[in-house]
Amino acid sequence: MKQDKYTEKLTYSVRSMEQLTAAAWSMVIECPDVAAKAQPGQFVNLLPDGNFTLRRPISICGIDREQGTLRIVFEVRGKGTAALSQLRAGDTVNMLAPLGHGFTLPAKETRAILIGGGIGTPPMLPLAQYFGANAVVISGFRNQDAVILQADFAAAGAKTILCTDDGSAGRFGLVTLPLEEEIAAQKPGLICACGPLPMLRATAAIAKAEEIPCQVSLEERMGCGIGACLVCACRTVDPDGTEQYRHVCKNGPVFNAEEVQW
Amino acid sequence: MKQDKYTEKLTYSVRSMEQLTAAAWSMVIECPDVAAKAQPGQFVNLLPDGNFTLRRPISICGIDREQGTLRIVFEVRGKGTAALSQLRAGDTVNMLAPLGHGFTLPAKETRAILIGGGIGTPPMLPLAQYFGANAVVISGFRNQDAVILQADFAAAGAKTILCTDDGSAGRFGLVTLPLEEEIAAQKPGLICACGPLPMLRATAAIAKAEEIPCQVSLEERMGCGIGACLVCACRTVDPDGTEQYRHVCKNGPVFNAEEVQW
Amino acid sequence: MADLSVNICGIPFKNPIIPASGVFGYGREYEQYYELSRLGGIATKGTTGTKRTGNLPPRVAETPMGMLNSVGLQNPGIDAFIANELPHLLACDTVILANIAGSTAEECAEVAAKLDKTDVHMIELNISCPNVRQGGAAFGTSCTAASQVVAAVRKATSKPLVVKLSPNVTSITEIAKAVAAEGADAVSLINTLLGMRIDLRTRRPILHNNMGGFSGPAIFPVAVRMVWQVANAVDVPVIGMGGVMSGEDAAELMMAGASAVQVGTAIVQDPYAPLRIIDELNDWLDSNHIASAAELTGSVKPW
Amino acid sequence: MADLSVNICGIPFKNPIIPASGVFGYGREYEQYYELSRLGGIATKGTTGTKRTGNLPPRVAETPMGMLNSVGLQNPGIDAFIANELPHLLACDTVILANIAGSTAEECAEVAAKLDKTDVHMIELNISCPNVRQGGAAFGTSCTAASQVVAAVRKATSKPLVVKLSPNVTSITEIAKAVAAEGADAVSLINTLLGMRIDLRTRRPILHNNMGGFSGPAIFPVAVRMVWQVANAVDVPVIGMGGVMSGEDAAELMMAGASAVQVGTAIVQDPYAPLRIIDELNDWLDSNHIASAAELTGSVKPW
Ligand SMILES: Cc1cc2nc3c(=O)[nH]c(=O)nc-3n(C[C@H](O)[C@H](O)[C@H](O)COP(=O)(O)OP(=O)(O)OC[C@H]3O[C@@H](n4cnc5c(N)ncnc54)[C@H](O)[C@@H]3O)c2cc1C
Ligand SMILES: Cc1cc2nc3c(=O)[nH]c(=O)nc-3n(C[C@H](O)[C@H](O)[C@H](O)COP(=O)(O)OP(=O)(O)OC[C@H]3O[C@@H](n4cnc5c(N)ncnc54)[C@H](O)[C@@H]3O)c2cc1C
Ligand SMILES: Cc1cc2nc3c(=O)[nH]c(=O)nc-3n(C[C@H](O)[C@H](O)[C@H](O)COP(=O)(O)O)c2cc1C
Ligand SMILES: Cc1cc2nc3c(=O)[nH]c(=O)nc-3n(C[C@H](O)[C@H](O)[C@H](O)COP(=O)(O)O)c2cc1C
Ligand code: FES
Ligand code: FES
Repeated sequence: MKQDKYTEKLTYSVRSMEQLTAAAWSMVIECPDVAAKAQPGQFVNLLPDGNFTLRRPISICGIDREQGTLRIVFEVRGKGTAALSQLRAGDTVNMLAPLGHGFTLPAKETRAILIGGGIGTPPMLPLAQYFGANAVVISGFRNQDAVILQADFAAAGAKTILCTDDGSAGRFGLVTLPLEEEIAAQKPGLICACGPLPMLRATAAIAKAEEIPCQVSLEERMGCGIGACLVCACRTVDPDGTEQYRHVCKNGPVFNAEEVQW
Repeated sequence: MKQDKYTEKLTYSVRSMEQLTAAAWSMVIECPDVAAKAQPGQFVNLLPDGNFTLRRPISICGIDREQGTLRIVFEVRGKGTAALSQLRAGDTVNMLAPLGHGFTLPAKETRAILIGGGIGTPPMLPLAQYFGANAVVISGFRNQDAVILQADFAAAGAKTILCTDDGSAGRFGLVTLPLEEEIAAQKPGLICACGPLPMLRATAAIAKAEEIPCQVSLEERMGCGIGACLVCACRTVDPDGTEQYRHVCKNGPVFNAEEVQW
Repeated sequence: MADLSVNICGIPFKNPIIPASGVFGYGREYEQYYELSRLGGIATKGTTGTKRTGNLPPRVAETPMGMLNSVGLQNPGIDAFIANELPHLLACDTVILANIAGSTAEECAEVAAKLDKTDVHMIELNISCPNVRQGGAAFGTSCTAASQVVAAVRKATSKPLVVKLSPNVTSITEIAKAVAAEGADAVSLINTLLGMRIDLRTRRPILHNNMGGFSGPAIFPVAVRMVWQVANAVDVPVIGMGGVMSGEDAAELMMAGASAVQVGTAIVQDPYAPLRIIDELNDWLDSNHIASAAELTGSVKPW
Repeated sequence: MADLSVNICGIPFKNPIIPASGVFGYGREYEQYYELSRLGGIATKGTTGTKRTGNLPPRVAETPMGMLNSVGLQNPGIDAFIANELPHLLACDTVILANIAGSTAEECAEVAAKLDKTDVHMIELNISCPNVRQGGAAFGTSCTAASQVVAAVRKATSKPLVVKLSPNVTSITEIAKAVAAEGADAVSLINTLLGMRIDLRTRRPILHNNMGGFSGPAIFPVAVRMVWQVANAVDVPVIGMGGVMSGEDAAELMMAGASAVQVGTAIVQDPYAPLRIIDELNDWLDSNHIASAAELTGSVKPW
């Protein structure tokens, strides 16, 4: 990595690196200045070493202000995340963070249902830690081999419900079934969700029908990550019904479900 | 480095790496198959790690058939040689070798004057080892800080004459003065030279005037390094006077001085 | 410390490094990182006569040492720009180049006329925008259309007019000559090449627009070539851009003929890129004992 | 093991990977590394009517993920090619595409006529060569000149005729349609972009020719875009190339519309590149349960 005074500002140390599944990695980054400001739902934008033009956005999965660290959990999808998965404790990483607009949190006492699908589960962890025993975390994965973070959710004191597409771990099927059961059991004050678009769409539809406030964390391919280049567009509707493009990196990644043009 | 069966064929281990001066490095590469065939004057073509499109040609400075190793000595000039200078013992390097047409050597008993300028000195070492006490090695450098390989030449049993442009080590001035003195003292059967073009031109002129066979190792920017892409052109003259382009990577890098259109 | 100042069309720049249109928004997002007054200038996001929402996402793809974008000129329209963005920009103590575009020559002229009444320093007319009258081919790809739009805009403003050229043409020198003949005070180049990438898994183009603008280090050799060709073909100053990532790249474009250099993709990657490039240019000049950046312009010695 | 065979203009290829013209010479240098029969085909170094010595060195420069070359069509002339190189190539059990060029339509036709009498499988006419009659602009940059040279060559041979297009044009589809109308049996693209680099220390262009042909991974998105545009504009098969470094890149160009893929710069970097790319393409097809490479051609689903 080039070492001039500007690049130094974005250069941080990897505190630890742990492989969670065949594809998923957990990285803890030493970044006191970032940890001090970071909020649940925000993301970091990492420039892998090698010939990459664009940074890779990854949600924040843990904020430790005392240790001055952030934790991220990511899955190897392509070349960029593959390069990031090569990093080890002591290596440096080029990171722009914290970025974006996170979750807007009501009182800790609110009953909150947190829904994560696949690699969308990591941003739910800081929320589970916030709501503690008032949180129900429903996570869905392809199969047993892809399951991550269940012990962390339990440690946060949340009720955890695990689903897999093939029933190889936890309940068989989609997260929307337990969601409806939990709503029926006791209507929550908030639903938060992150994961594949169909899952978010279904969750938003249920929340709307039940008139429960719902916040979703969206993904879009990004450039600058700070709201200037306008590539990360997402179609939204204003309360008055006018459609417009807002930007996942700045106006989001967390949006109120009603804002989103599904 | 990508690891498929084809890349493996070109992947070798660095046995050792030594810094000779502020800019110059000496690398020993484990490559029994290459060492078995390599000839003095040939070169290796190295693909540095990172986003490089072209390989970097470096002359062979040592051939150890018993150890199965080659030695190269190179100076950091730009990004490619800078990347190569980061390699350490145990690292791997992508190398196509041995390449090119080397020196055509008369009997070991021939009195040979070997002239190296700056980073043109390394290919003279295998020649000095071949001719031993019959060799006179005249090396020229910018200044004391750039001097390399003098102990190696001496260890080969050659008479060594060192010149620097500023007189900070050895004799003050160009290599052509000692060359003329040595010729005057005893006419050699061969002159070999590698270094900056003006030095080669002057050497070739002296050799021609004195009617001494002269072989020069030329440099040109390269692509494939094996004679197919035709980018490394060098103007030559056939004995019948017709000019044509030949190719440094295949017809050279060593040419008879009379072949070259100076 | 070399003298980094340059002068283009009578406008003094502190240094020749200018964030390119479209990657810097209206500068606001970058103020959290540094003071905009450190920049040579700022080329603002392309502005049209009325608000544009832009293209459907995905709007970005990565390529080897480059990127594609298909933002589609999303912008709030010229009135909102003048009302909400320009006052703040003009208070930033740097040269503001208002980048404009339109689907007709009249739209471009109307936008320019509105800017003419402001204190903006320069107008940069992007002629890569599809010309609706001529069946959607960009103004910048035919000499006739280019001349026509520049003539219309020239009438609408007495501000220094920079015309930004498209590289997707057989002969960029012909276009450059045509716009200079119509009164362009300077030209800037290159805008993005046209590229495409496909997602192998879904077999869909990565960009929803199928094709998009290709920028970044990959295109640098095309930028050097076109800046050199254009600087030798016209008498007006050239602002160079395309793949500049370092101070040395900036020096290379200046040697090729550029009086100043815009930086796009480098900023998408790293918000500090322009400051780093200014420092690197200064260091390079110092270590080569060159007193002034302006000396570099056009100093290449062709064979 | 997927079925890699493809068929272009009635000629069967074992696999769709073909070393591109200019990087493979006449194949001899590569025989020390592997048997040429493993290749889908070989496009030979561009051959002209008479011997050409080529341009002064330096003839090569590196760029970010790319390279420039200015070899200048150094070749021994068509007679020497037919006498000394072709017999050996034809004994290699792979499809031989004889790449030809010339400064006039007559020269190209004459070269084609000589090849017509040989057993070469296909002729690839490079129309990026400067046309001396039209003031040095390449044949490939105007529809008229392109039509004229293709018409002349078409008359001279009944061999399958592939016309290789230049990317340095405003509309490559217009040129493709023009050459298809004159009887080209296929088109191949892209030839090199035009680029330039400058040595900052000497302030000289790195290439003695000042400008040169720009190839390599950097240009891949332009190749994908142009292959897609041309495949949608003409009915003849398209042979794609430009920056292909991996089996996935080859698959992407095929999805964009290519029936086969040529590989240039990758071979300059690594003699084994074509074999690696064949293997990677096969592996990619297998792991995506695609039975045949030919299925990929044009399978992109645009938005
Ligand atoms: C706000 C946000 C938060 C995210 N949080 C996480 C997380 O916590 N854990 C995790 O594993 N992944 C997360 N992702 C997805 C992650 O960014 C992509 O998987 C990653 O960029 C893929 O890069 P690659 O180089 O491996 O893939 P490649 O396909 O090689 O990437 C090529 C390009 O495509 C972009 N790209 C590809 N897929 C995506 C995608 N799904 N979203 C955005 N850009 C993409 C890359 O950024 C890059 O520009 C998040 C994405 C966003 C937008
Ligand atoms: C046959 C031959 C033998 C050589 N032997 C040695 C040696 O033993 N020790 C040594 O230190 N150097 C040697 N060189 C020079 C060495 O190849 C260059 O210094 C090196 O390629 C520079 O690469 P770079 O990335 O550091 O420089 P950059 O300038 O960043 O390189 C950019 C491009 O220019 C080319 N290039 C730059 N300078 C040269 C040059 N002088 N010759 C050829 N290509 C160049 C590079 O290969 C690359 O393509 C030899 C060159 C040749 C042709
Ligand atoms: C995301 C993005 C948006 C752009 N928007 C505009 C624009 O609105 N107007 C314009 O003239 N150029 C626009 N450009 C082109 C750049 O200003 C610049 O000409 C081009 O990117 C080449 O420079 P670079 O390689 O340094 O990025 C845009 C480029 C990018 C990457
Ligand atoms: C060194 C070199 C020489 C070339 N010579 C020729 C040639 O003689 N005829 C031709 O049609 N194309 C020639 N080309 C162009 C290539 O065939 C190919 O079109 C181009 O390089 C793009 O592919 P690539 O990016 O895979 O290299 C040459 C390319 C290179 C790099
Ligand atoms: S990524 Fe640049 S605006 Fe969102
Ligand atoms: S480098 Fe390719 S022919 Fe010499």
